[in-house]
Amino acid sequence: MKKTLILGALLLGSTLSSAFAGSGPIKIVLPEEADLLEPCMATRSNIGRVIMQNVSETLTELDLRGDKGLMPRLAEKWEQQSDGSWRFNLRQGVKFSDGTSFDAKDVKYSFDRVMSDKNVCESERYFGGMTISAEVVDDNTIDFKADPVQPILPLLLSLVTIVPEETPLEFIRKPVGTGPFKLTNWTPGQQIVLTGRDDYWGAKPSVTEATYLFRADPAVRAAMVQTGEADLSPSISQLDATNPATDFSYLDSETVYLRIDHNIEPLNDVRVRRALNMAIDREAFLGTLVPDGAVLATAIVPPPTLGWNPDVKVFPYDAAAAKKLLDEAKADGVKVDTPITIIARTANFPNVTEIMEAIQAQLQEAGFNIELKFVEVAEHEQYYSKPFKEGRGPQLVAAMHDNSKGDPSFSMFFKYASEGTQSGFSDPKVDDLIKRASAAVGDERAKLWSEVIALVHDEVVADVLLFHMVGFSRVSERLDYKPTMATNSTLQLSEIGIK
Amino acid sequence: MTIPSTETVIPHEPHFVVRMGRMLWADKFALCAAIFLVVVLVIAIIGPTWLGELATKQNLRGRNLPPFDWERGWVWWMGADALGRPLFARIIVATQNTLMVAAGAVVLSAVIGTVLGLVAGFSSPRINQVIMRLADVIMSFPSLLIAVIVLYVLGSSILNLILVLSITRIPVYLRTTRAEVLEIRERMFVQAARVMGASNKRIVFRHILPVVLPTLTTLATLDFAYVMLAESALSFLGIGIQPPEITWGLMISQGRQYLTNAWWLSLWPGLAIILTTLSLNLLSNWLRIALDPVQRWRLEMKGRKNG
Amino acid sequence: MLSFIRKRAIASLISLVGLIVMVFFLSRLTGDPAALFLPVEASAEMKEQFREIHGLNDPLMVQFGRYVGDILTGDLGQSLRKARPALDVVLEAFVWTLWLAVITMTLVTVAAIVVGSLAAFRSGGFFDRFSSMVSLIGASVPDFWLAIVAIVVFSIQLAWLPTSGTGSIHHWILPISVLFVRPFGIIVQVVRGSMISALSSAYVKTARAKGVKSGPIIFIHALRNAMLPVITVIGDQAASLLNGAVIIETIFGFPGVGKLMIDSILQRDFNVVLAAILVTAVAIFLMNLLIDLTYALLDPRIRH
Amino acid sequence: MADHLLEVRNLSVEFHTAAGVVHAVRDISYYLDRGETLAILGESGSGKSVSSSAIMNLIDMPPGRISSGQILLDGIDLMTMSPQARREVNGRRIAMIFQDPLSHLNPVYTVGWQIREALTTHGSSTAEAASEALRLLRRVGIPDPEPSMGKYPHEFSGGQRQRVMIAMALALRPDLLIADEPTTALDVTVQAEVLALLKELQRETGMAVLIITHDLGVVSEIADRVVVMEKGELVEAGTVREVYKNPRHPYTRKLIAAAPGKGEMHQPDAAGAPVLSVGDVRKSYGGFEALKGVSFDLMAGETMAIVGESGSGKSTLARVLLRLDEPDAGSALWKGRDLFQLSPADLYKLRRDLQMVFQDPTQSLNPRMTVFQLVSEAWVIHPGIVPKAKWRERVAELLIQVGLQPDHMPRYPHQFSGGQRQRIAIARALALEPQLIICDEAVSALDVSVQAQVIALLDKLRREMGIAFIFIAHDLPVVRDFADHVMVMQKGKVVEQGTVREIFGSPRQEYTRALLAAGLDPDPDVQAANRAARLARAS
Repeated sequence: MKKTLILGALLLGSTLSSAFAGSGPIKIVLPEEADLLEPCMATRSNIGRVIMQNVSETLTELDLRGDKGLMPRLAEKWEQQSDGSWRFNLRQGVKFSDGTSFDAKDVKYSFDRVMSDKNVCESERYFGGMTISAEVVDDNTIDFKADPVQPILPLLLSLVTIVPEETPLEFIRKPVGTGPFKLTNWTPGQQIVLTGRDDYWGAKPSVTEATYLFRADPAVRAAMVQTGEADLSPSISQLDATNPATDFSYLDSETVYLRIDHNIEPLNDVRVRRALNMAIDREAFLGTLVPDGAVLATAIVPPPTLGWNPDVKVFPYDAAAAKKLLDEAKADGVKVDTPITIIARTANFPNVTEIMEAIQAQLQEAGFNIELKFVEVAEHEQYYSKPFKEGRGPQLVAAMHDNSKGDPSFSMFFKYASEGTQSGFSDPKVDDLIKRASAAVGDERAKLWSEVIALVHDEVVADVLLFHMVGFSRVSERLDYKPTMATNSTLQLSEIGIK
Repeated sequence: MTIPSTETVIPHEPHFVVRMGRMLWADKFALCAAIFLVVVLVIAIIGPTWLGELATKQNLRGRNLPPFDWERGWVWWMGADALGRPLFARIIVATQNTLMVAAGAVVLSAVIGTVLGLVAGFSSPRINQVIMRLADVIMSFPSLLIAVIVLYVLGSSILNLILVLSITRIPVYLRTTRAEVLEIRERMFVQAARVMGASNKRIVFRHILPVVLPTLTTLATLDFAYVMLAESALSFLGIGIQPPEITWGLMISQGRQYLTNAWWLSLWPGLAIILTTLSLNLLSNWLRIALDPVQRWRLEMKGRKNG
Repeated sequence: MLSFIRKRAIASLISLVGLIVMVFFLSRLTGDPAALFLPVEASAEMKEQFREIHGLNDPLMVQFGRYVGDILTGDLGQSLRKARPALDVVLEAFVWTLWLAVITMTLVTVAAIVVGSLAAFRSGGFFDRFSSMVSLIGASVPDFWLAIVAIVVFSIQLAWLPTSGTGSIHHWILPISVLFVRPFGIIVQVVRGSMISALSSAYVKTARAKGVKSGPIIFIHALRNAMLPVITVIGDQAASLLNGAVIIETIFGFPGVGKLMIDSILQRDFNVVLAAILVTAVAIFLMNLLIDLTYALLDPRIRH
Repeated sequence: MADHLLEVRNLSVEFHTAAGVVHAVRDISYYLDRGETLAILGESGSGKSVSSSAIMNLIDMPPGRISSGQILLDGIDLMTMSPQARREVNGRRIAMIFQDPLSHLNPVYTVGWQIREALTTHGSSTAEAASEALRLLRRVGIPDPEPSMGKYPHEFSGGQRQRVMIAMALALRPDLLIADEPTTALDVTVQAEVLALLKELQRETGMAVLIITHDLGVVSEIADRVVVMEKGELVEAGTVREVYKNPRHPYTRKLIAAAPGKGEMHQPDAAGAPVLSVGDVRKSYGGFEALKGVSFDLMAGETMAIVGESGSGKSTLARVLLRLDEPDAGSALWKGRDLFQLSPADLYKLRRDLQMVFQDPTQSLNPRMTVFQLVSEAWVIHPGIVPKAKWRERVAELLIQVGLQPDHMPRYPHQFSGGQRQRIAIARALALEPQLIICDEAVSALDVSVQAQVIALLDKLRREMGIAFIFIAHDLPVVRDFADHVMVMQKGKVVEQGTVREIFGSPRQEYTRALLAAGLDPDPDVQAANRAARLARAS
């Protein structure tokens, strides 16, 4: 029975798709294979793109396609209680793919599993600096209590995937979830196959089966969609994105910047940091080394994020002014001639070597003494995160930060607070503002985040923000799909239509 | 069939350099190769000071300029790279690093490998065993892991890259040398030297090494190509030489992504590697004959006939 | 024969132990796997937890002792990232590599023998010069360049072959063709040299005096004698293929041990690295043994 | 016209070599009838093998070229035939055996296979070929022919290998057998057996035999007629007896005169104190005992000849005496000091006194060193013998002393002939002014006339410089004119020891007598008598 269904679907997909439009199997080619299919690791993109919302669902879901904000998924509605805790009313009649039904106990178990010290779930990191407990009220109701009070708890819960209570604490390789698809085949190194579920609670997606393939080379990925070996490649190279009929660019949530280490002379001088910012001709990169659609960054978070500040302006490119600032600093005894090292990660983002070489050249033009050093990922991490090495010279760490969660709190603390692991400075005013913003709600929250963004950019001149990057997807013409910012980390099969 | 050997007195032999020159003239392929390599060598020495500035001058508006634009200066004849830098100039500047890495790695591994091979072939079975097991370990040690370890612990630099590449090639020389030594040490002329009371050192360096050397030279020239490609592959995997340093291998791997829309980025450096290794091969074939007194006549005869 | 195998096995075992000790300790100099498993924003506690779970907080000697103990019971440990036994991960990948190596080397051997022999038979002739030029160039072309050009030409422009991946027999054609080039270039040269000396040997003269035809003289009389040095080089080339054709596997999405190795090295998945080295080392040992047996099979003088 | 089986007419062949074009043979003609044996006699470089290679179409072109002439087989010119037709002739009508059967048999196939191939190549069925091959092996006298079919060449002795070659050549009962130096590498006793076998088979099949040799003894033993070649030209032809008794060409006369074993034998001086006293030397390799207790004394300025066939241990003895191999037991007192007990440092000093000349100068001279470097190396190793400033002068002296020219100094060994190379090796040995020179088969690889010259040189050195010699040879006649004492060895043991007159005049041991009897005399009459005597003794 099942076999004939798949066979039928295959037929539909391959030969009769135009006649009987609507449903069928598809093939998706990704750059990197998932090493696990662990639901609590679904916030990592190589895992998330396969299982997030396809196999494993969350209570809430952030709409990155439209502007609906936070939408219900497994939770039907939620509200903040007077004591600051949050109550979630769960959807009823939902079944896991193993046949068990979904209830509040599963939610509690899923949350506790994330926080367990028997494993290292990635989503645990969003709950740092707070204690949260889940209490089952009844089968369909659950309360989350947080200390300190978490205004964005529903948003945070869009990052926690729900697994059945029977799931072991250790990492698993065969996820069971409530989503519209279930894992039917995983041949490591070759493919992962998700098959549509008949007993899914929601609308049935047009995609009946999705096969994931993995190719490291972007040119090969693009070629595969072109030759029909795959239907969708969510990340191809800008260079290969030459066919307007199939290739889409989308603002992804990645922000490229140079993290400045304020602790070391001459970078401890704000004039020097400002000069760095003014010496880079960001415009010149657009349409050359950086795709045309990229946006010059004024914050570490991309524009759709809460509190993004339109009043903060990009530093103007003015090499002469930069030089002047440097001279001023020099006159005050700042050792501006000290060689400054840019540390970048190989293959961190497209054209990283060329971009960094160009930045080096531009900074040198303005009178800086810049060295460039490329390192592999493990070494890069040592430069990027604390504790920093003793006895280091002045350094700029080129990095890319991803925040598609809609709220700056996922970035600001780490990058700018004194305690933040990637923060290159310590400023009590910034610390205080971040703390207040994290606790605030509504417009107040947006306003405070805007203040942080302005303060960090204009006064502290914390870092050299460069670009909000653009991603490219190649989508076969038989699909009806428009990639969005979310495509970077999730790829909901239910959003894909078949023509 | 024995070919009668001549007993007529050959006139006094000309000076070594003159002889080599004549023999080179006799083999036109080797001559071209030698000329090409001399040019490459000169370029390697003067390249960075001569064109260093031009090769790093960026022009984002003139990126991926196609080649064969004869209107512009000769440095632009090969086109421009992704940052608008002239490819011809970059290839010339990259010559120094490329040759330094390749020659450094080949020479280092050849010297260490040969010395160890001589020792292994000529000393007690126990030392021989130790050296051979060591060679086995290095052989099965993934070269990528060596690269990651060395570059991580010692930092990424040209010198360390030479180190990485040479470590992985040591066993090749070691094994070849040892095998040859084991065979040559039984030859009559080695026995004859021993009867005269020659020391082990003398036997190794005066009698065995010269016989092994042609084999090693051939191996080394082949390795030259191998090392250049390995360096390129490391760059491809992101653990080799990194910008702003340039080598031909790095240029190929950087140009790789433009293969479909700007093929010249990776073609020219690739051609440079192929021509260099081809020349080295031709020259080493010639050298093997020219340095062998028994074979030399082939070239000298040809020279006479041609001249 | 048996004592020979035993002697070889002991020597290899010594090398293997040395290898494991070196890899174990040296690889741990290269940084913290926790930092690579978790995103940069992860807290120090989470990293600590990761290390604790995988026993990376113990002193190195303790970790090593535990590893050795596990090996003796046949356990090569869990992958730090994949939540499954490292050996399973490696064996799965190794099968692909093995097939790739076996098929490629078979084709290379046959082709190199035919081309090299014919070049030697008329050495100095046009075919000889042409084939050595081609093989030399083949040996100097970067393989990743060749791979991408092959995809552009055969998959995209001509649409004859799939770009990458596994599945049908067509998927194997491009990777094997690209892998073919370099060993072919090297082995042709060796076959040619070895055949030239075999063809000028005394027994070939005897065969000609007996009235034997050219075909059997080349492929029956000379070839078998010329094979010994060729087999050695074939072994070397096969060994490097067994170590994994990293670049080819990466570009063609071939799930072999080379790609696994580089990924595990970059991600510091120590157990997988060690298991991969162990498996390939054993495979290479077996292959060398096979080569020695082939020697004996080809040349009766070596048999004792 | 077609009365001869084979007729070579005005054949000229040239080769392109280092020295330019060499006329390997120039305008030579000879013929051969059925049932007849013709010998081509010549030294190395005479071109004696070239015509047979031309007959068999074995000349590589280039570098070779047949510039003129005809080769008629039953009146048909082979050279006008297609390659295919010539291939058909090879093996079926004309077969060939070679000097060194080990390298001429394919090492990786069984002898049975190789004999069968000769048959199947020319159309026999596999089964026929198998039974015929077995019959042939049996006929040529290989012991246990059936298991031998499955053995490889390296598992046979030298004589047996030549028998296998003969079996293979005769497989198709050819009309003509060409034997190129068929017995040169063999021991004398084996040589006699192989030649006897060839004669027998010729009688059985009525084939013609063309034998190519440098050895007058072989000619007198087997041939009916002989042609003599020198430097590519045919200088004399006639029946064996005619040519031997009445040589017309000076070269033929020189050859005959050079044959060893006709001069005055030495009479050693009365015994003095031995300079070297060897006692009970033993040496074994693995399980094989190469020396089973050898003792002898050597007087100063005397020549001790050690004679034995392959496997007798004579070369091992030389190596052990020079400590190239360490002995298992025994002593060798050199002027009262035991060579076997010396420390490396003392041994180094003593090396000066004891030098060696090896069998094959091609291999014992480093091909990458010039004559000057080769000779003067001794003084690099032992500084103080000759001051560096005088090296050139002294090398020149030594070269003159051994009969070479001073302007040979910058040349490399391969530019010399075999005899000249051996002179270089002797000059090298003399450079250290030794008191004893061990010659290990130092003349056996040389042509007869050169052999005589080298022996004369050694004899001169002995007389003029008082150097003692240990002269190792497999051949008795060679040592007859040169040795004072002779020691005969067999299987690691000394069989007989005595003055040269004693050994040659009145050999006491059966083995010594057999060795002497197996030696071939250049005089056909003497040889005929010897053969008769041998046959009589055998029956």
